[in-house]
Amino acid sequence: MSSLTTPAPRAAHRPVQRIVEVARRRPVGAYVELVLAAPEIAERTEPGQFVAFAVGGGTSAHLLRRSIAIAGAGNGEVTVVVAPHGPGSTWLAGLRVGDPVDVVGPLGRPYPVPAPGTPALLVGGGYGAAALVGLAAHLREAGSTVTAVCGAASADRLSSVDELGALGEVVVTTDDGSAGRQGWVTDAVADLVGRVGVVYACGPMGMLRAVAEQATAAGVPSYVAVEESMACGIGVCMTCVLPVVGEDGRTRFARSCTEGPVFGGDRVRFADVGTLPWDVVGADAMGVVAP
Amino acid sequence: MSSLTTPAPRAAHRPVQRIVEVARRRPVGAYVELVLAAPEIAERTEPGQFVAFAVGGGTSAHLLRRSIAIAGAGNGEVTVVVAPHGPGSTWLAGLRVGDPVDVVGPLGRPYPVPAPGTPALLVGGGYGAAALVGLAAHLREAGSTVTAVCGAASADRLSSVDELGALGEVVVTTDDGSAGRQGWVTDAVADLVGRVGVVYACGPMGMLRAVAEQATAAGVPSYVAVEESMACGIGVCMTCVLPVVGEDGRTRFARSCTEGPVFGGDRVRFADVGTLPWDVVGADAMGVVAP
Amino acid sequence: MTAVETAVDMSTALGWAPVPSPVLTASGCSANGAELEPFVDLTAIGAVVTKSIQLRPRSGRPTPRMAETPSGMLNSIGLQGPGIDGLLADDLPWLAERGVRAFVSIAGTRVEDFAELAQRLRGVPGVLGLEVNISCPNVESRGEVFACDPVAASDVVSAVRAAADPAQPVYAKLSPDVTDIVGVARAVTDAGADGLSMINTLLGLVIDPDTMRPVLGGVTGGLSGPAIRPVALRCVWQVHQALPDVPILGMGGIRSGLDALQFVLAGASAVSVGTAVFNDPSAVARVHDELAAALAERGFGSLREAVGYAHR
Amino acid sequence: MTAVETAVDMSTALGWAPVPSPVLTASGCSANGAELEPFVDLTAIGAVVTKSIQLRPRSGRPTPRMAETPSGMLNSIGLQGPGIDGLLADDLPWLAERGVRAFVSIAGTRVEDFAELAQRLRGVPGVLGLEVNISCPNVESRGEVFACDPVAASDVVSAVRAAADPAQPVYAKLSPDVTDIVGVARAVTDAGADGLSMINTLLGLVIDPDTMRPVLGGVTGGLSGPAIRPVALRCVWQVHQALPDVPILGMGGIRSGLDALQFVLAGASAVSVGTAVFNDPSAVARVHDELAAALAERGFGSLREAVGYAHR
Ligand SMILES: Cc1cc2nc3c(=O)[nH]c(=O)nc-3n(C[C@H](O)[C@H](O)[C@H](O)COP(=O)(O)OP(=O)(O)OC[C@H]3O[C@@H](n4cnc5c(N)ncnc54)[C@H](O)[C@@H]3O)c2cc1C
Ligand SMILES: Cc1cc2nc3c(=O)[nH]c(=O)nc-3n(C[C@H](O)[C@H](O)[C@H](O)COP(=O)(O)OP(=O)(O)OC[C@H]3O[C@@H](n4cnc5c(N)ncnc54)[C@H](O)[C@@H]3O)c2cc1C
Ligand SMILES: Cc1cc2nc3c(=O)[nH]c(=O)nc-3n(C[C@H](O)[C@H](O)[C@H](O)COP(=O)(O)O)c2cc1C
Ligand SMILES: Cc1cc2nc3c(=O)[nH]c(=O)nc-3n(C[C@H](O)[C@H](O)[C@H](O)COP(=O)(O)O)c2cc1C
Ligand code: FES
Ligand code: FES
Repeated sequence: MSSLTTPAPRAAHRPVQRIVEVARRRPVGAYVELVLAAPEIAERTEPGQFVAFAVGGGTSAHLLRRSIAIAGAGNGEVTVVVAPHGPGSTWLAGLRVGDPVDVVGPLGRPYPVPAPGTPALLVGGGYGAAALVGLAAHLREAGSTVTAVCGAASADRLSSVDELGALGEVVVTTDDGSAGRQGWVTDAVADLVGRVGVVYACGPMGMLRAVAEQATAAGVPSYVAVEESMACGIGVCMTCVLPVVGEDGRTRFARSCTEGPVFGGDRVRFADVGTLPWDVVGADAMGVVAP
Repeated sequence: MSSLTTPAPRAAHRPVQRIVEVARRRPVGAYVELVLAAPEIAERTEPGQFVAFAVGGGTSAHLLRRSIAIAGAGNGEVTVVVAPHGPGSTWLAGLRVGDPVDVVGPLGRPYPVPAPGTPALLVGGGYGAAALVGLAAHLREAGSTVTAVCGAASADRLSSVDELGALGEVVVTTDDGSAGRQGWVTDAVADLVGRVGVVYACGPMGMLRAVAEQATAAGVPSYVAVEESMACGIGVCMTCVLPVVGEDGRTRFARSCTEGPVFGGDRVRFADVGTLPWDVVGADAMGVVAP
Repeated sequence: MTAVETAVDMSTALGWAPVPSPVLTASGCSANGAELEPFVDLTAIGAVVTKSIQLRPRSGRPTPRMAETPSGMLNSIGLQGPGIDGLLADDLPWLAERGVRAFVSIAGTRVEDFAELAQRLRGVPGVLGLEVNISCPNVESRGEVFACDPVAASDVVSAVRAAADPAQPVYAKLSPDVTDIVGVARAVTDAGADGLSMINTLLGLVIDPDTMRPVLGGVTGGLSGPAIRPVALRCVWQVHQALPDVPILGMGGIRSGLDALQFVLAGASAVSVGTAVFNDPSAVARVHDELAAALAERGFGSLREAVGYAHR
Repeated sequence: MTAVETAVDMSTALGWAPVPSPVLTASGCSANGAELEPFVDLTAIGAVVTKSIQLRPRSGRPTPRMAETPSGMLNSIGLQGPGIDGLLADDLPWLAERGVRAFVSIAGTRVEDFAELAQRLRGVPGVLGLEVNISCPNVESRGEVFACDPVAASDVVSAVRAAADPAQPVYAKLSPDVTDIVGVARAVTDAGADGLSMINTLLGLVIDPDTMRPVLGGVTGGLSGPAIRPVALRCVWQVHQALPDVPILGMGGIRSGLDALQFVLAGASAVSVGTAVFNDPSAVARVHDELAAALAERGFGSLREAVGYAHR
């Protein structure tokens, strides 16, 4: 099977590391939106990239950076939407205006943009929708019509519906029906995928897999931003890998921080994430034999 | 040589552990004064006791509590004066109004009070003076005249001069002459020790030693609040010991958190702190032999 | 915390000695119990593991005796204590009067010392059992620590088992500073240990950047606290894997109920909370409650069902 | 930071190979260097210690490959890498073109593998020397790790020393998971090691409270970061004490210049910064600057004067 996608190219700019201040903070449903005064990161950002925060301040027992997608970049500011989950994201969500935070970014490869005018479907799960706002604006400028699907478990876990609505049609789905259509994003995607030339998705792995499979089945190229556990975010630790099919058709353990987080939806071997398939390059040296 | 002091008795109340809020915060020279809304600690406090704070919040790499003398207790509030030094005290000094902090107290033995009316000399070094304010008030109520000496390296490291001044005469000394008389507290103590019936001191170990020696030489009982490195503050870790002469005349490694921090100035073997003298009870089992 | 039905049967045993809670203090981290009374109901916890006692009173080492380290601490107390006479005269009666179970930690520098201590503790009221501290890196006689040599460790354990009250289970406390902890575990259980306490501190060092000398007078000290938890868990896992029938008292960096749960799942049938008590004097009781809630949330009806569950 | 005259001579050597800075990356914690370029002047640091390379390309282990732990982390990467051909074709030329010194870490599961790797690296431009990873607890062949057996460790080191370019110093990287690290150090230096890298990670385990199974597919993993710093320092101290003439590349939890200073005072003539890079990508350069300032403040004219100073 030949691929519908080419691997996402590197970003135009290198990342920087800065200690920046929280300029604004706003609770949004179950999330917290932080706006950082970070001009050098803002000016380098392309849609799909992320930043990595050091968490816990000077007394912290948490050494590893937390990766958060960039939900907006402009006017010298970078916006992120944080879902309080464990200690690190809870600390981030508790930052106050004026607090300093150490951030590295922009990181990762941006979403590749299609031929001008290609109609695009953007699918965001939970806070994942926030990461699609910059892309939507970018596509609109390039003449694409943008349709977005925002899904979440419940209304309070939706994000960026208004921002995406300003840039195109938005379909909302919630598992519990507390907002929009009851059901999963895939229900909406099934109706829409036939009308577009490219699909972009950001959200939990299960959703990415389903959307990528829908797009591929429909013969539409898709790009997904994966969320693998990352220790460094800059490509030096090798903790964030997943099996990805390269241009040569061979599968490698690719780092989702520097070779992703954006991958062709038909290149990620979702079913094999967390396993070591025998046909991954170098699996033989690990003692895994072909069946 | 018979002792001028009897060991300080236990406090009347047991400590409690509470998560309390910072009610007020005020920079005072090089220090920060924190007022905590902590009624259950305030009502139990006697002069000379201290509290122990957990530092760094939920993400902290710093496990050990930080001991801080109680500078005031009343109206449901406990006041402390913090000198930012290492990570823990710097974190404490950076707390903001409304922030929660986990505190255990009141801890340690209070200053024993003399026969009513006994004129008293209170000697505070740096932030140590803060810990004497409650004692000064207590002594005044019991009919003592109170004279205080507050000393520090420089004017910005003095504390509680006004509070002590409201309760008696205060002599100020600074090493650099930036406030009061230039010189050490011992210069002032030398002039005053002959006129009093008891001396109390709180401050750095070198100062405590000098003041205790002055008092003892003058035949005046003295009580000093020592500042030994403490891991727990509640008597369970045995890290905070120093050689103290007991009522039986034998020296033991006494825990400064539960058997102190207040000790008779003539009972602490200052010269032997940080060593293991052969005549400490149990030194023989450590292989130390009498010379 | 969400309200959870916590009707989990938390009872367990130290060897054959039943205890109502699997959460104990750790030797040397709660003195002999009394100081925790304002913060914890001592009769409700599994047991107070007393500070390792030797034959004679000991002053312990000079200060500084500790250094804070990232998520842990280094200590070199040198087993300060009243000696067995003091323990028998004061501390054990205090605990027994209140109905607090004591698990008495004994230490020595010669095999005979250990045996004599065990002998002295026969039939003492409230003494549930003995923990044999063969792994303390702080005692004066540095040389090789008993726990680092399977033969020396076995000699101590068999002498203690022979001298001790047959009603009192004997736990050997192992050091992680060995190439093969399973080998040591096997040797001491063959020598008669009824259970294993794991782990004691790791040997560590901190240099004071101001004096440019080791912080501790004894140069090295014992590293404890959450920093060492993954090492402790690994030791418990390996030993339970090799010796599934040997009861394990797990410890090393336990601070929360979920930490304790990890030890239970790895194979510990009881746990000690040590350094965390310095951070939170009510930690022993809190860990019990959190562990009970965590077991209930996961559908366990009893603690026993969860012991070693991660190996299945 | 206060302005301090930092005209300290920071030059040192790895064996006989001179380097302008005593601060290096740590193997496996900075990939092969390129990713750090946006954050650090790679030509100014002591060297890039490359990720341990084996003969063949390796996929490494499946995810999850890490767990965060208090002040540290557990990893089980499984030595993912391009194999020696890839390293020679891509990474080493990239470094050499830029004038970045490479200290190449080699790993294998048989003595001959190590020797072949050393052979392949003879005379390669920019390769300053070799670090022999005999202590990685993550390789597939679990059994006993080379580094835990003085004889097996010596076999590897003598084979590597014999096969390697005589111009390239050979450092043996030791594991702390042994009863007697001085014994291993002595054995490998007798076998021809020109220096020692200390320490590799400690074997640890974390259990996921949700799945109730070990987090890592390989069950155990390697513990690193500030949590282990006191153990690392103790190892450096003990080995320098016993073998004062053997150069030591110290590592384990170094995050600041004062941390690095502790290792230098304990006896390390150079240091590697590993896990701290994940927290701060500019850590290697920052540690150099902070160390230079700390040495100046303490009146040292050169790094060399401070090596082992705490033993005096
Ligand atoms: C490219 C990318 C973009 C992301 N964007 C966002 C976003 O916009 N908003 C948001 O709220 N979250 C986002 N996440 C997830 C976020 O990084 C994790 O929720 C967070 O790291 C969890 O840290 P913790 O301390 O709260 O939880 P813990 O579970 O305690 O974290 C423990 C460790 O695991 C890692 N980890 C745990 N979960 C994840 C995860 N889902 N992804 C990556 N690492 C994880 C942490 O970094 C940490 O090292 C993103 C993740 C990635 C990889
Ligand atoms: C009874 C008592 C009363 C005190 N009262 C005050 C006060 O009113 N105001 C104030 O600013 N400080 C006071 N201190 C000192 C204060 O506890 C220390 O400055 C503080 O613990 C240092 O912690 P750190 O993290 O800032 O420094 P670090 O040096 O990083 O601390 C490392 C470790 O050493 C311990 N430690 C370091 N210095 C001291 C010290 N001087 N005393 C005890 N432990 C120490 C810390 O608790 C910690 O465990 C008092 C200490 C004691 C024992
Ligand atoms: C200050 C201190 C004193 C200790 N004293 C003893 C002791 O006397 N006997 C003993 O067997 N272990 C002693 N230990 C080790 C603990 O019992 C425990 O094994 C170790 O600290 C690991 O657990 P933790 O991380 O919960 O503290 C001591 C530990 C500390 C921190
Ligand atoms: C993610 C990761 C990967 C590592 N890979 C290697 C490796 O390939 N070879 C090796 O010798 N050490 C490896 N190590 C060990 C480090 O080089 C270092 O010895 C150890 O982490 C202690 O230093 P630190 O605390 O500064 O990280 C690795 C460590 C980590 C955290
Ligand atoms: S997160 Fe470290 S390599 Fe990707
Ligand atoms: S500080 Fe723990 S016993 Fe005094």
